[in-house]
Amino acid sequence: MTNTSDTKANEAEGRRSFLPAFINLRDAGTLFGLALILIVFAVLNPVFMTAPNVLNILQQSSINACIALGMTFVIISGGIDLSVGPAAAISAVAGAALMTAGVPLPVALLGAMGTGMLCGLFNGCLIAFAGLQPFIVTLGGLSLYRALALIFTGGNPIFGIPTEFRAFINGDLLGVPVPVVIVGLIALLLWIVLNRTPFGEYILAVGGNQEAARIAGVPVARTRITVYVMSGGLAAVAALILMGRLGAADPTMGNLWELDAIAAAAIGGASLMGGKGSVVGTLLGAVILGSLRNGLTLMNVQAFYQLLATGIIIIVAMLIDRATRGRA
Amino acid sequence: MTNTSDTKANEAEGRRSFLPAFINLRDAGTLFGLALILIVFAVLNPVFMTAPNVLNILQQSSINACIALGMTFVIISGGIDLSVGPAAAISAVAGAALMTAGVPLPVALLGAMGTGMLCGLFNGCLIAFAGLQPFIVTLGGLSLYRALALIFTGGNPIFGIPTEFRAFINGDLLGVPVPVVIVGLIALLLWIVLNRTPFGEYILAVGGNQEAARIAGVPVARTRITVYVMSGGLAAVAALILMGRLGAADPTMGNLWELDAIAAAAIGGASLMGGKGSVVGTLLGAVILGSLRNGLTLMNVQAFYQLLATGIIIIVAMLIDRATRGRA
Amino acid sequence: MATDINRLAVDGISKGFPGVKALEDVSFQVRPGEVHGLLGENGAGKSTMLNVLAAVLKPDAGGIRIDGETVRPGSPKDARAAGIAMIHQELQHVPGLSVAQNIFLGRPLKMAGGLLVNRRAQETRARSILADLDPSIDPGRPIHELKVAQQQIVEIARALLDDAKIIAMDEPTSSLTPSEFDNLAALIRKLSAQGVSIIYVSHKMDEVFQVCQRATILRDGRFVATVDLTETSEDEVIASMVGREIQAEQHVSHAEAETVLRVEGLGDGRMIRDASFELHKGEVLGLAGLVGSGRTELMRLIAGIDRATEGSIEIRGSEHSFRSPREAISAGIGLVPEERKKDGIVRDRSVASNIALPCMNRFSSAGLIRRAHLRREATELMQQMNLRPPNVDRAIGQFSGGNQQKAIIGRWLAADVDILLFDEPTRGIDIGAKSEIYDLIERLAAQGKSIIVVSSELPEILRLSDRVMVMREGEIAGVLSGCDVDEGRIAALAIPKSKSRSSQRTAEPA
Amino acid sequence: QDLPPLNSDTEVDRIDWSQLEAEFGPVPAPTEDASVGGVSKTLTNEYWRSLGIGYKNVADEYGVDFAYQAAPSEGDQLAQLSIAENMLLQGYDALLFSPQTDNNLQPALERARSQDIPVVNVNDAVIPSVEHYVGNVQRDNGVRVAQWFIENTDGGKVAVIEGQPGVFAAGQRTDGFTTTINEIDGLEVVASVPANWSREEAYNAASTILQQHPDLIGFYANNDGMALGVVEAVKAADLQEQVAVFGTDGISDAYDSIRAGDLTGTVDSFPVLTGEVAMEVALRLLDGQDLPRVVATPQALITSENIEQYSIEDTAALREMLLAE
Ligand SMILES: Nc1ncnc2c1ncn2[C@@H]1O[C@H](COP(=O)(O)OP(=O)(O)OP(=O)(O)O)[C@@H](O)[C@H]1O
Ligand SMILES: Nc1ncnc2c1ncn2[C@@H]1O[C@H](COP(=O)(O)OP(=O)(O)OP(=O)(O)O)[C@@H](O)[C@H]1O
Ligand SMILES: O[C@@H]1[C@H](O)[C@H](O)CO[C@H]1O
Ligand SMILES: [Mg+2]
Ligand SMILES: [Mg+2]
Repeated sequence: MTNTSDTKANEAEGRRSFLPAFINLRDAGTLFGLALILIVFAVLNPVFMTAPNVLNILQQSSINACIALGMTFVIISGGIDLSVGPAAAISAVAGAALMTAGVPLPVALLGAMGTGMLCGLFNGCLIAFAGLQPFIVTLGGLSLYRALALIFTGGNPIFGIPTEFRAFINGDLLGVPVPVVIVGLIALLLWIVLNRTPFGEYILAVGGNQEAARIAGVPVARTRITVYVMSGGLAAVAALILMGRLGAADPTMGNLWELDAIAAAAIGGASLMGGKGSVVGTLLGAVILGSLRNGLTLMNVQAFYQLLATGIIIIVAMLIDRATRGRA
Repeated sequence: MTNTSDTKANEAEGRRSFLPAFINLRDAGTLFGLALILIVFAVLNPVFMTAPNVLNILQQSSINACIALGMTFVIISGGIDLSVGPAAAISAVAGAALMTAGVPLPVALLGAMGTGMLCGLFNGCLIAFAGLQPFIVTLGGLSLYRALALIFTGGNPIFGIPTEFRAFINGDLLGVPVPVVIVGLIALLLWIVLNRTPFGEYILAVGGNQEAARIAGVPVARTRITVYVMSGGLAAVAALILMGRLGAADPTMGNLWELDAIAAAAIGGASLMGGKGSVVGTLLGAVILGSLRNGLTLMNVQAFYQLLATGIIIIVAMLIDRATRGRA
Repeated sequence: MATDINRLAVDGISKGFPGVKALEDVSFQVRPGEVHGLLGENGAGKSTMLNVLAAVLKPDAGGIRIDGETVRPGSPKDARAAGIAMIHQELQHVPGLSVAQNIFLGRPLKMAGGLLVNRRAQETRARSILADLDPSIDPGRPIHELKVAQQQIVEIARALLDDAKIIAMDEPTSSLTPSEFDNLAALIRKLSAQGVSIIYVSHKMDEVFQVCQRATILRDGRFVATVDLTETSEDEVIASMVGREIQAEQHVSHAEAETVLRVEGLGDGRMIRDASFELHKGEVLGLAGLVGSGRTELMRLIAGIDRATEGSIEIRGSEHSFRSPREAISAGIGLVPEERKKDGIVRDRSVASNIALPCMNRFSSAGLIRRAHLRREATELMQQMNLRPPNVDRAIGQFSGGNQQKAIIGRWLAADVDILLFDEPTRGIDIGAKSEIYDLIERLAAQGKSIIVVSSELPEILRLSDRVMVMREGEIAGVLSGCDVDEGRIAALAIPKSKSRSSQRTAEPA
Repeated sequence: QDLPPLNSDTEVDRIDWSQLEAEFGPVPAPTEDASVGGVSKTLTNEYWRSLGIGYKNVADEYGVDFAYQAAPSEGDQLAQLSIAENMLLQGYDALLFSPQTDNNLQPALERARSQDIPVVNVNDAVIPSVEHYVGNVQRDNGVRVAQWFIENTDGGKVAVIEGQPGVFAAGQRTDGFTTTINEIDGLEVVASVPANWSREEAYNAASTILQQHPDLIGFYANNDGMALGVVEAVKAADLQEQVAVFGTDGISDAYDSIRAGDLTGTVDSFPVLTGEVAMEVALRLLDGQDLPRVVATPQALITSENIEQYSIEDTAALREMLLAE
């Protein structure tokens, strides 16, 4: 909204001319921000840029990236999903309950996914059919799903996640941790969905101009609902990954995930006004936040100063990004 | 944006026909939601509707109301302020430090207010001048101000708030607790600002259509900055009230305040798309949340079920509200 | 019932909005292959009618038949499936998407078993549809980069996509130039020859008479008559639209010698280069040029909306360099923007609030807005301008486009600025209101205001202007005054001399 | 009335829980309609639920009307204050507070005082002006783990996973551990980072610390939930043989983990027993007994060596064993 039209034009020019198809100028700005952070930490700490630590960062960022990808779709459609953390928790709890009840693993995984998607469906229906504001619906969901997870477990984590599942999640593929591979594949799929499928266009259209989309015959309600279902499903995926890594499904899982996810999406260029956002950008945003946390821990920055650095770097990353996009 | 034009028309008609000037149809919906909650609890629990408990509810709602009023202005202008809690904390800490340093009370109060407003100014400038997204700027502020408060105090609360200040805040005026009176007066003032001053029109215009407002000569940057300064200032007021009540300034003060405040504003009819919101509605929203918490505690509902009820009631309140505004 | 030769029959449609009866029991018929005008003043209910046909709105009563069959489309998509396509008055596109994506929005061409969008096919198809209308539009370009006129053409292209039986066009030419209209007219004839019926809404009578065979006239939501245009005169049609006579006034000059605005070497580093001219007290300066010649950009520079990179603006002898519209306003300059919805109105606020925005101080004392005073003054102002419905407390977004425009003009009258810049002031405005606005402009000039009118309608320029300035490719190609002002000379200045952009100023005509 | 600000760890006017009966006799029977309310930090952590079970055990035993409430989440300070105030309105005879911060329940405390309702601050954050405190020595949690490292290792690098910044218990535990470790040559705290009581954050922080210090020999986590996250990180890095992991609280999952040979140890502060003691203190106060300001509750470092000894479901038996020590 605040963009001058020339910025937009520049962006579009850039998009067509000198950058590969899957990355646009906006993403290049984010990439630049990431590069800067990486360089700073690499200079300050020798361990930071070693291969194992880079994999470590990717692995640590993978959960936030997974959630943030769902968030990106919701944000592009003009909504927001504050309930991702509790949706993850309740999915984890459902999945773990099934697993420990001896249900075959694939069924348990589907059960977890289904639970997350059901949360999303509930959000989506209230938003699309009852016409409630996404922020407030998912704020309600934030309490609701958390409460259900806590009530179901009595507040206790569920242990006893099958070892084969844990081994799978903690394994790697050609040296790349499985969670990173999973989220990478999801991101690829979502990139195609957003940029190459009718549904992707519908999302952009609904977020960009809902009325125009409706008039053009875009199934607005279905589109809006679907993004929340996706977000819920991705929350479940994140929950399963985390469950595999921690060996427990904790009903308190996912506290404040929504903020991290929104931050990753926003750093990656999603506009909370809707109609704008990028899969690549969001991934970069998640990695920026992950690197930040990792770097500060490596340097053993004291708790209060870690908080300080986080705040400063979020703002500085946005400023750099703004500057590289060439606005005075 | 999601509104059909019919609804808007209804609203506008209603506003002028059968309701007093300071309450519009949207607010009547919120009022109805509140009434329903009050009736349910009054039936279920004899203590609920007693005078002391009603004052208790108002007192408990006053801090959230104070924050939510600032949030309402920010939201109407098309923004959001996630940093209110830490802004309150740092204001409290500054105020308390001045008070315990023996500075005259009014100066200390001004110092606290100034600190909060400075936080708002920082947010506002980054948003209005650097063109960053409000969500991400204030998310940065959330970490930043909290860190500063923690660093300044070393993480310890500051005790030794002057007794005359504490006595004032804990006193009452004709039986009404002073915090309620203060927030009531502020609300009155803000109602006038929103509905009767040029600045109020500017906020509504900027939130409604920023570019059109700019072309019509509205000082857009100044308006946008001012709402954040107001929000910071009101966070400081809330901090001072709480400080008076607690007798200490805690650097961890204000945790999660932003969510409660946004919930109150949204229940009260503010649209996170900007351009819409109401002072009366927000007050009612804060009281709805306060009554809810109070009623559930009185009925000795266990924490997990309280969470459940909170989630359900937020959504139900919005549904009722939607229904009373006459949409299918 | 006699044999139904009608393609479309509209039977007793009524549609009310709170406080307004937008349509009351309207019936008319359209024949196969007919181009049928739908005429009426602003707020007469034309758009509402078309929106009902396209199922964007649900009627309160009445129904429609296509080829004798009753149809009840539940959504725009249903309506399109039933054979009704619509071009909307307000441009309805999605900013981030390309031209082709917008054209195919809601019904993409697919590939890979329906999973993926076939962008290439969409762009090819879009290009072939656009070829008839404006081949310069690149279907791959993001739509928000296009000029309004081009966006409108995209809107038209969208309606042509499916083989509709009926195409409802709501002011399709409101931002098109005459030559673009010619393209459209040719296309309409082609479609009508193929048996497609077209419902054509426009305030431009010459166009209506050129393309339509018959026309239905609405007034205040009621059916007035369906007339055969070959047997009716323009004046008769207008009279039944308006319900009164409209006499064409002649231009009277009120220009004085005093120079109010002097623009010297103004440029923005992109589009506008070295613009220099003067505007006198009480003068109406017409600004003509082709679409994209930079007229809007120049006005935006003067109004402080965009920043100038070079040159100076002098008002009554003192130099200004505006950093915001606000500064320009306090120097006495007001702009009525071209894109009303985007740059003009705050849609959820009342007409009164929209009027008061630039001059809040005038309507407040001791820091408080004097609502009663504001309402009174706004009502008075809007009565003069014949706002319909005459309720300044209604949200401006609920008014018809023409009435919104009146409110925006009213804004600058209330602000009492000395210099008024009108960018396409009568776009989408009915004949009655148009003459009201012309009168108004003349009255303002008589009061000593200085006025620039940007318009793509030459008759409008000729009707209003003391002098005419013509822009070409971002430069001022020349200024015509007195008896030099005629269509031929303006056109000669406006049309670029060669394909390659000449950077040197073309010589003034003799 | 004007009490000096309380530091529960150092207050001299204290008594060990084991001495209560000897000094003040058996718990006096409360009146028929006595009622006590408990306001806890959160119920999302087993620790606080266990505390409530302890309250309830004693309340049931003496026929006391009892309600236990908690804020919806740890850190929702105002919600906790509202709950405390609302409980006051309901007319409970005594209140057991586990405040989220040192001061967020201050107004409720003051109102209770004005109504002569005894308030016992149970564990964790300490209201400076509170008259009665029941709980363990927070700092001691960290000290005990530090001592284990001093006694059982030949020195090396250790790291701390902290709770939420600014929370009393987190600060005290960290300080106790770090100070004790740093007094010893050869042992060094090389990293101390916050993980906000979150298992996931603890996992991530621990993995990162292990990148930086592959030769680390131990972690101390400020609570058990985080410690269990650290354990997984250590396992994932395949450093179980080398790295010892300790938690705090003694929740059942920690016990299970110790038995499974994953977690090295935890400092159990016997939450159920603590709750029982706190409720007994409340009943004594209702009876008008003049108790010392601080009643210290037990804590013990649990490792695989002594775990069976402490794995006692029945608190009566646990009491007996602890008293016997
Ligand atoms: N969504 C709406 N809500 C309320 N009133 C409306 C709405 N849309 C149209 N109206 C009212 O219905 C009447 C008819 O409007 P409509 O837009 O159909 O007029 P129009 O003939 O198309 O005018 P114009 O020539 O200015 O486009 C007007 O009085 C208008 O104010
Ligand atoms: N065919 C075109 N394709 C792309 N951009 C164009 C085209 N024509 C014009 N433009 C751009 O439009 C801008 C100039 O338009 P401007 O609005 O000033 O013209 P105008 O004379 O006011 O036209 P209008 O009558 O449509 O308002 C320039 O930035 C120019 O680059
Ligand atoms: O002190 C408590 C407990 O020890 C718990 O483990 C986490 O929350 C802290 O506040
Ligand atoms: Mg119309
Ligand atoms: Mg123009």
